[in-house]
Amino acid sequence: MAIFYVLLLFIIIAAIIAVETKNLLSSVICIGAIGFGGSLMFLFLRAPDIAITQVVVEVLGLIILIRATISRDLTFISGDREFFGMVVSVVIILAIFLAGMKVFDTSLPDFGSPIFTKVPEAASQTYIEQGLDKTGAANLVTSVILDYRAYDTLGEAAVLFTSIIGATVILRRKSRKRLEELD
Amino acid sequence: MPYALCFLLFMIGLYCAIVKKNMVKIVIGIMVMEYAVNLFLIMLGFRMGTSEEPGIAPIIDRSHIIGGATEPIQMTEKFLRTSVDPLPQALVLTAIVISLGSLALMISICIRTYGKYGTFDITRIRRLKG
Amino acid sequence: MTGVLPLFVAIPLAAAFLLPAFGKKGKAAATVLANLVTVSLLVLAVLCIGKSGVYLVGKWSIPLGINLVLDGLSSLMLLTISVVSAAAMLFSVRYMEQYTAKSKYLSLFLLMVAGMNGVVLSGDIFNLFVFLEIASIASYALVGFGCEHEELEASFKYMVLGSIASIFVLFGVALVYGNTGSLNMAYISKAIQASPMNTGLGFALALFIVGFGLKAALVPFHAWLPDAHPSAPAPISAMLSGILIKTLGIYALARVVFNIFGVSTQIGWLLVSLGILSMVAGAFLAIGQWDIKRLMAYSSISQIGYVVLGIGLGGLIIAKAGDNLGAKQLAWASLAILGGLFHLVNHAVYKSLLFLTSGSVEMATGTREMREMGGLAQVMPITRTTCTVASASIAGVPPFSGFWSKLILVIAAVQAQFYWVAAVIVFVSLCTLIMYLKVQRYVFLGELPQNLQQTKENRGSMLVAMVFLACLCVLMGLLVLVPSLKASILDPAVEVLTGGLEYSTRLIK
Amino acid sequence: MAQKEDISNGTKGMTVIVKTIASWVKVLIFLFGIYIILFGHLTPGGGFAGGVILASSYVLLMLAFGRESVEENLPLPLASKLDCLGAFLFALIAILGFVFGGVFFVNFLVEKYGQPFELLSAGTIPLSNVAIGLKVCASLFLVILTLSMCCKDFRPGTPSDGKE
Repeated sequence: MAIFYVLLLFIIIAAIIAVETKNLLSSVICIGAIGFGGSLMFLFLRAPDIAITQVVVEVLGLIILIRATISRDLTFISGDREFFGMVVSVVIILAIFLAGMKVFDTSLPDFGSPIFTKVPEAASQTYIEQGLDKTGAANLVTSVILDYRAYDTLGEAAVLFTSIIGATVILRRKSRKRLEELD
Repeated sequence: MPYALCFLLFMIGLYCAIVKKNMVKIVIGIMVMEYAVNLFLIMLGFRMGTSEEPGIAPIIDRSHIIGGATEPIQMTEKFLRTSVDPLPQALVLTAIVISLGSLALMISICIRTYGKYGTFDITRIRRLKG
Repeated sequence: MTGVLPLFVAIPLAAAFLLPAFGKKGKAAATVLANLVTVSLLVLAVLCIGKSGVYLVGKWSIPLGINLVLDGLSSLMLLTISVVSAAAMLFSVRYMEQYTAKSKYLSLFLLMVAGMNGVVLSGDIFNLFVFLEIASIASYALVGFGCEHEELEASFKYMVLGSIASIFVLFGVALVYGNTGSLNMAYISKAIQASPMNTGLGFALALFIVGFGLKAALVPFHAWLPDAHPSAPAPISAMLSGILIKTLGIYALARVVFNIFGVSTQIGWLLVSLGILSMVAGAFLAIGQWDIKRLMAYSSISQIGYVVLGIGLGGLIIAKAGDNLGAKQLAWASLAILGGLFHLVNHAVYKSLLFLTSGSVEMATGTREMREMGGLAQVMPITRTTCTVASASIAGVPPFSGFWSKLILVIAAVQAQFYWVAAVIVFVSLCTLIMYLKVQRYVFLGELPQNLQQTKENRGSMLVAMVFLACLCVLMGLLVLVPSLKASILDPAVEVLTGGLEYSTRLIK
Repeated sequence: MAQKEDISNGTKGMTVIVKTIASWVKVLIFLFGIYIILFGHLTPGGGFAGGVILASSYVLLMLAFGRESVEENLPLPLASKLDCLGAFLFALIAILGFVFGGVFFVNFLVEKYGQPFELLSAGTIPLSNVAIGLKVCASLFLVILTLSMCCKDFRPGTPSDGKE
């Protein structure tokens, strides 16, 4: 149990540094720390699939982010919004956070006893009981994403496809033809 | 309490995305929010178990089944008692892919904008009125 | 009949996956294929009118797998989406010749259509999120399609606010899952009815309202729309203003509020006040604009307000009556929701037509600044006529379609004794009339400036698309005037919303 | 600064030591990616994670040897076609489910072959994994390559561009 708190605190501290540091490159590196901390957290939360995916995605994401920042104008941008605006937004966000704390403490089931054990007709119970028999896959996460909820995965593939097409469209060299070429 | 810490992470990301003026910082804020939601989903499915029988990953090996080649396969009681919830893990896998995709698109928009304006500062990127 | 439901997603997705492989040489073939896809979706949507049913993807029974649900509201939205997308696709055949990478444009367009169809059909809340992301990401890329300064800036702004909205929705989904243990909308609704509403679900509802409100550009959350919609290419502006904000915003909000959580008095008041705020603020901001597309974008905010107002008013009446809901209150609520939904359809048609005409004007003159135009009525007669039809329609001039939906909203407000709401509706309608008179005056009437003497009317597919939508604008009034059309298209959609939580009992035996 | 430029442009590559090690490691990464994809239904991992690993082996090549040598291995148009192909294959599996099972995404092969815990089991799941792996690898490769090409092109033309 303690390990979760340690990791969560590590992630939160890394996030605060990533948000507040002036240097973009260190900020990006802190994002890497959050990602790897998160990946360790996933491992301890018994989600090895997610841990693997998180690590490799983190590597690629960092490369993409560093591509954006390296050898560019890294001079930090002078002070964020004026002081008053910053205080107001911090106060608003703290207020929402305190309201949210109450929500999380009262409504959700305790940490470590998932909801599907309490709801009699939850789908997850069926996945665990019959997943291997019905889909033949020993990895239940795979059986959920590629069989029970394969339609979601089609959507996911489409999202990736969309964003890649979008990125190549945004980064193309010449975007307009001259109007005279039309006729 | 771990849920609340997760929510704190979410709010840090939201703060960064709303208040900061650097385009890359805004993207970083959005990424932090995504991490927070992913972590939250996985936590929802976690089963602590007891110290003798801690929760296990939802991956079946041969010791978890009764029956086999001829009769229908059944899970052992122990597996049913300790396996964590596979559904949030599937959702998070999808969410991670989606966030990677939107990261790629966002960064390419940032790079292209940098090429046009020569800066990441959104207060200086203001051709549009209001 | 339910067998065709996956085709609404599968056809555009498969076509979109194939299109970028066509490359430069197959551009003509790609265009034809994309048009075939939108037209076939239109045919399918017409076939689905009045039908209802459930499709189990992968043969998994309801809480296990994902189900697609066709009911009155979905089929109304499907019809709207396919009409507007067919027209916008036809328009882009010629309009998009001025940009490069046309096959990628077509692919993104179809992905957006697939995403919207998926949102409308989905019966699973996480699946709704996934398809919402497809449609949004495609639209972020399409807004920045021109890659100029303004377009990139607008695209970035839109993408940041849109991503935050998506994450809010995802967080809401996570909270709902943590509280009910289910992702299927019907099961969530059943679980919420079984146990009293707790704070976690209330927080999730708040997240959903903010998230979908951001996607719908309701007034406190509207900052991105006036930049994003004008910056996109004209057919995309038409798609965004015409259907994207309605599908991802209004439809999803109505589904979640009415069918999953159940509408309460507070939520009803919240929707009504958001609606009125959007109507008034959008109208005031629009009047002062001189950029033709920016004016139309602000007017979209104002018109979205009408839709939310109608739906919220209906919900408010139902929630106020509570358990002793009489036939009279139900009739008022139905009328208000009918007005809202009919206005949604109307707005989809005439606002996309307005954006298409603005695109036609922009392509011919090379500017969007109204002060630099004038007298275009002489040189672009067809554009002028269609634009006048759409303007009259949006301003609520009888007998065009906008008049009927506003009339219904006013009648509903008066019947339910919200007299001030009726007054606001009439007032905003007058403001709308003023802003479109301004468009007519500065763009089409007056003197033709020297530098625009050579302007010619656009030809080909652009005109066909505009005339098609203009005919619809004239004929749309029939949807409420002819009882059989009303009974088959609009009434089932209204029943879905007034029925509220019966959604879950219909799906779970 | 000059050295930094070289790295970010990714044209010249790095030192001999890096190149030698990278040429060995890339094979291992590639094989590991393929393993992750093929055994996705038995062990942790799957099409998506495996696809990202395959893409990262290309990224390693790109960082070590420069962009041109990678483009010789996997040209951009080919990657773009592979991207479309992978996505389309996955959609095709859904459609085949419709053809053979009557419903989209039905696992029509599940009882045709294999026992649990064997490599060839679980019906369409391994096939879907392969399709997704192909798609993810090609598309991420594509986006990283495009981004690295554009790093050079989209610098502001003049120092005064956009600045006061």
